[in-house]
Amino acid sequence: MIMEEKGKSRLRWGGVLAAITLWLIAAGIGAQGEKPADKSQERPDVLMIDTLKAFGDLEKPRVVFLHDLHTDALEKKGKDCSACHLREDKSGKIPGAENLEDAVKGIDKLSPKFKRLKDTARQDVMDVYHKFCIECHTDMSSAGDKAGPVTCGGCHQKNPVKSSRQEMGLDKSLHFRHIKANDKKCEKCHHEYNEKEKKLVYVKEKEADCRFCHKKETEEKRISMRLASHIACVDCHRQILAKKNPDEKAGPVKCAGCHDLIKQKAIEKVAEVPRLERKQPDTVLVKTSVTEVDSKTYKMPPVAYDHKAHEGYNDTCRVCHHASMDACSKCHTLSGSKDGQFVNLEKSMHLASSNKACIGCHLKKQETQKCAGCHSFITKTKMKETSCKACHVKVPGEPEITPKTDTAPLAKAVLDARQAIITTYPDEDIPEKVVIKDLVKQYEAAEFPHRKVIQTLVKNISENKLAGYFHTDQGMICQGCHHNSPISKKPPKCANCHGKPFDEKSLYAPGMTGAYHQQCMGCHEAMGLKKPAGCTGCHKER
Amino acid sequence: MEFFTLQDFMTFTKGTAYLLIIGALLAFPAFWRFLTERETPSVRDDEPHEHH
Amino acid sequence: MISESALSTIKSLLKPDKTWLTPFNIVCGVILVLGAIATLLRFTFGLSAVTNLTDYQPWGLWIGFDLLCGVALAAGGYVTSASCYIFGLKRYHSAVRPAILTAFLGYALVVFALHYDVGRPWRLPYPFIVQSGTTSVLFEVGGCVALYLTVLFIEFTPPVLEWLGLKKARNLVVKLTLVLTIFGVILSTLHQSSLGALFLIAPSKLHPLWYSTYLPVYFFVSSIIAGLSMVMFEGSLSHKYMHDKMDKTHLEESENVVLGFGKAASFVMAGYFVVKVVGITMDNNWKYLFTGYGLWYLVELLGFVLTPCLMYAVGVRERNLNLIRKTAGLAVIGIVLNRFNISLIAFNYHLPLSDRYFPSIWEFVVSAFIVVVGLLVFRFISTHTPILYEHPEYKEAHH
Amino acid sequence: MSISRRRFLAWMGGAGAGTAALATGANAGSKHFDGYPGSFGVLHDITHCVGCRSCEEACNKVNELPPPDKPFKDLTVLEQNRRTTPKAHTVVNKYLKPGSEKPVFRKIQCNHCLEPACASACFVRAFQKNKEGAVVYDASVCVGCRYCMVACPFEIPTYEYDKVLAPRVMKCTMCAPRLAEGKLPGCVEACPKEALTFGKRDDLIKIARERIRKFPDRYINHIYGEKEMGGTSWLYLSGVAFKDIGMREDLGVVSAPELTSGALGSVPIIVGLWPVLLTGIYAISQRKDKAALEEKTQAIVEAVAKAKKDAEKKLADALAKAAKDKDAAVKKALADAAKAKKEGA
Repeated sequence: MIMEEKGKSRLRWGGVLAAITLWLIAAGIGAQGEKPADKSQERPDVLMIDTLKAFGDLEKPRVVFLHDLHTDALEKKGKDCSACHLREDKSGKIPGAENLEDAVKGIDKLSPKFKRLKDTARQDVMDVYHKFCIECHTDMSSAGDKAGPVTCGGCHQKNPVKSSRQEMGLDKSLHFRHIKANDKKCEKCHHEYNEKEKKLVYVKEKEADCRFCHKKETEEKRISMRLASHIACVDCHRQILAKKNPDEKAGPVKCAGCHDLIKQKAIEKVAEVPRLERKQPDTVLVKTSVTEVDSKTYKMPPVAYDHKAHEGYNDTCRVCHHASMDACSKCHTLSGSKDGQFVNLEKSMHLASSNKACIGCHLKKQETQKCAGCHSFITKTKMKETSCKACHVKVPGEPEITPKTDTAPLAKAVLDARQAIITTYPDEDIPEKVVIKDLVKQYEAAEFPHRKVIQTLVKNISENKLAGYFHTDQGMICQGCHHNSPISKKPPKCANCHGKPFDEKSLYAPGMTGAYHQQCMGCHEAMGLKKPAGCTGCHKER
Repeated sequence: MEFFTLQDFMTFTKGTAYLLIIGALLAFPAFWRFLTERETPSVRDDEPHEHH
Repeated sequence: MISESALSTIKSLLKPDKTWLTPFNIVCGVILVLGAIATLLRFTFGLSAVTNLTDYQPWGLWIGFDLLCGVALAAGGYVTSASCYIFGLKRYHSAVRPAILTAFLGYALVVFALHYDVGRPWRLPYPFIVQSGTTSVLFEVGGCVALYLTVLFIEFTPPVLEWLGLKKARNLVVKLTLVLTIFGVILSTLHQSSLGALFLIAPSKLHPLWYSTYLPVYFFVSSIIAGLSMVMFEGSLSHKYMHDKMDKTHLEESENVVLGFGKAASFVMAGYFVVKVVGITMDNNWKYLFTGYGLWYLVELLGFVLTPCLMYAVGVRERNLNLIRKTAGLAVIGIVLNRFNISLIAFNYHLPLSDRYFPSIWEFVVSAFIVVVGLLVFRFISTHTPILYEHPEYKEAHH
Repeated sequence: MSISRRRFLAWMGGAGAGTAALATGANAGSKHFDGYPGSFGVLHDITHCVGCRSCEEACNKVNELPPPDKPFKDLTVLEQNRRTTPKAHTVVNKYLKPGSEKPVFRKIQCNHCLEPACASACFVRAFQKNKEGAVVYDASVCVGCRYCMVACPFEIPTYEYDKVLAPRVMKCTMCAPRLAEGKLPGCVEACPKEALTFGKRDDLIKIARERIRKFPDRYINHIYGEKEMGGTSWLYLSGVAFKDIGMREDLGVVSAPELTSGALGSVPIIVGLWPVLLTGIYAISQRKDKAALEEKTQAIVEAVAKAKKDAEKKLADALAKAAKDKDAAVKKALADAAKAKKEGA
């Protein structure tokens, strides 16, 4: 009896031990943490159906809907958009698109919503989706075609498909192509809301960027940018397609057409984009709105700004005009205003951290390889006094400026007078070679092709107008390496500041060797130079 | 005695504390004896006895 | 492990003919031989020859099992003697001696095992004779263990002295019982908790679910559980298989012991469970419960704390000694599991699996070796000296 | 402060003697220490490091460590992720941030904490933070418990597991011996790009701040080691998040000694109060026993007394009865006598 008792208990112990070992393994696995999510395929046409959010929390996971997949499937069945999108009747007219209606007869614009015009109530919307989706899916499958799911879990699930959707917008070239296609009928797209007449009207030469009004999310009286663009663009493209006119090119109607990276890149570019015709100024004298102060009290001469040139440099107006087409000083007043988020005029022009500010944008330009070699060593937090003069140039004759003064010609005068030439000292004044003997213990002395380097640097930026304005001084280019000392033909030797490393008297200056290596290697890296590589690239073996 | 690191400070204080408590450990039994030795040897107890 | 080998003790002792070739003796023999080899390797080729220890995992099975578990499971000594001599529960008296003996052997073996793990074992007394790092928790653990081992030794002498028939010495020691017991409880409180405090210094390495500022408390309280459970567990074993060695009182009392200790263990476990949950709450670690480690933590907390707690309770209500004894086994495993989690499994949780540690076969061998040595010594002493029975000349002689 | 106190309270509260909390908890906290004034350190500007391994070579040379398996010129070793070993006090690792093809190199070695965890953990004081700022190790007392390795949050100390007689803990010494001679640490001296800046820790922090100020977009705005684990003598500047180059950002700012001070602080309290508590309990339990004993004796006495009383009562009754019978008999006798007299006359 005891024997079997013992046998039992041994079994139990065995069991317990086995269990423990299992758990140990389990824990080991647990220790591994999260595995990297497997790279699932990405698509540009991923839509999230979570319409019900408008009526409160979702009960089930939102549905991932692949739009192009459906469009293509329906196409094969000879169906078009109207299979899912209802015709808008006059009552539910889409702002800004009325005149599209008449543009092409017989084609009405369609509601962007699925099988309905309005989101009336939670239950209704839900029913719409459930009824029509499932109906269609069942029909398809009964017809023996590949069809979508018909069960709750089939649609309402965490879908691995990731969205590769790219933001879309009109760059200069594409915008121009639309101008051409619509032979300058700007009103086809551009409009603004007239408070008095409570309707959308078109005002010539007041066209602005869609995004100024159409924000990320729909606000009352303003549909979101996304909605607006899809109604306007896609509908128009559809209607042109419908005309089946061979010599009339139509834009994309499928998601991928606009939002797929590759397709985006493939969009045909116009080489020479003529300037926009919107009566925008060629030149501007950037100054405080004269109502605030008059020209006598200006601390700095106002800046002559080449508006026309900058139109060329940038792809859209909103690079600078980020909120409206008005003059900067309208919101960015001298002391700052709420409309300008209290960024005052001075900041709005000089803020190094903002690409919308002159300096912020110009500093970004310094990061291009040609400039980075020198500029990656120059702090961006503090400007040289000399650089102010590059923009703040006295108007010839310093005329008094009143609210009535037409300042554009003044600006033009300044700009014409200013010239961007990059100069440096004549070759004979530039030492051809510099021999660096600091590591002669280990290596041969290093020969630094001093003149050649300078010539290359100068050549690199000779075409660069912006650089031109800031490198007018002959000695300026030298400052790239001969930093922290005033410009001069004979700058002090490196050794004057850089001696033994870790000198408490000059905390912030690295030692000689460190300084050389940081400067040379840092510059070469910033300029993406592959050679010379390795120690012996510069220092010959002994 | 000046300390520059908490580490040194604690080495010192804990060290002293250890010496202290060793002393205390030895002292306690002795004190307990002192406290109770006048009581009748029959029971080592914490309260005076009423004799009967 | 203990239970395994204990069961085989049983087997061997059941054999009617006392031949030396009992399975138990064979198993022991094998382990002893292997252990001897391991010892040789360890002290001729160094730790790297026998252990899988790395620079990431400097403490392996020998610390996790031999030290942490060894000390915890030897807590029976102070728990029993305290309940008998301090709390005046005389009816547990018969349980004291076996408990003391196990404790003494336990600690002796812990120190023995340390000689394997430590790089230069001959320097073990350095902290107390050469240079003291008083800011180290380990210093305190070392001190207490050393002292407590001495205390246990003295506490354990009476049966030996009785066996040797040295009345005077024996009576003198018995006089000291109370003082020794109090010392024992103090020292145990300190080092049982400090074993937990050892890990306070590595919050970045121990998984948040196990790391807590309460670690010392957890270790102390769980040591009480371990002590009670161990006494019941091995009590039941020796009760079954060394029956012949036990006298009337011992047999009569053992039932009380099991019921009483079972009750105590159940309630202490309830408290332990509560403070564990409090720990999670204080550090707001709920979110971790749903990770791999979280589940593992729940296994420990629910499977090896809450479950035995309730099983004990049921056992006590229904006076079901068998259930209580089984539960004791479960509780003991629970303690071992907890110590393993803290020192091996949840330690270095942040490292990739490739850098994690798993003991080498030799490490297991040495641990088993030490357990077997303990068993044999226990068997020898308990069969030859009045541990399980009272020496005829000293009946009713405790203070 | 609050941390150590909370830890302490937690522990004492559990142990059941929260009373003395403030007294001892304060030990670690209320005192503040800034480390040795003017102690040295090294600033590692990770943006400057090019992974040339010159530092590794120099370290190997000045510490007379065994030659590496692959020569220091061989940069392929950078491909796998390495850590310090008994043969290498310092290693340079290469990190490729997903997305960018520009590798980042980071040097690993002892950070020489201001409050070293290893020193706090060592029970023979084999580790010491010296006034130059180096955390130095004395093998002549080391027992080899390896608690220092458990304690080190940066996983720096390594152990000579293969040595039998005199295994040592191995780690960077910040070239303390060289510093004593007025030389630079080997790695710093060897770094061609001055990615390692040696100097007074306070100055290094100034330098680091200045670099961040001048090049806000080159550096992330954090000096690693200024506060981590109570501060370290080695400091780091980086252009990418430190966690992306294998440096833990979750170490916290509490120094190692503070982590254990609470628990250690409660030791004397327990030794002071447990004897009182336990003896108290003992005494009470004794008293209970005695009380029980007294009750028993009392009961016996009463029982005896009662028995005696009953006995006496019985006796008395018996005597009374006997007396009655007697005079009844006398009367009768007299009556008879009288009767007999009448008949005779």
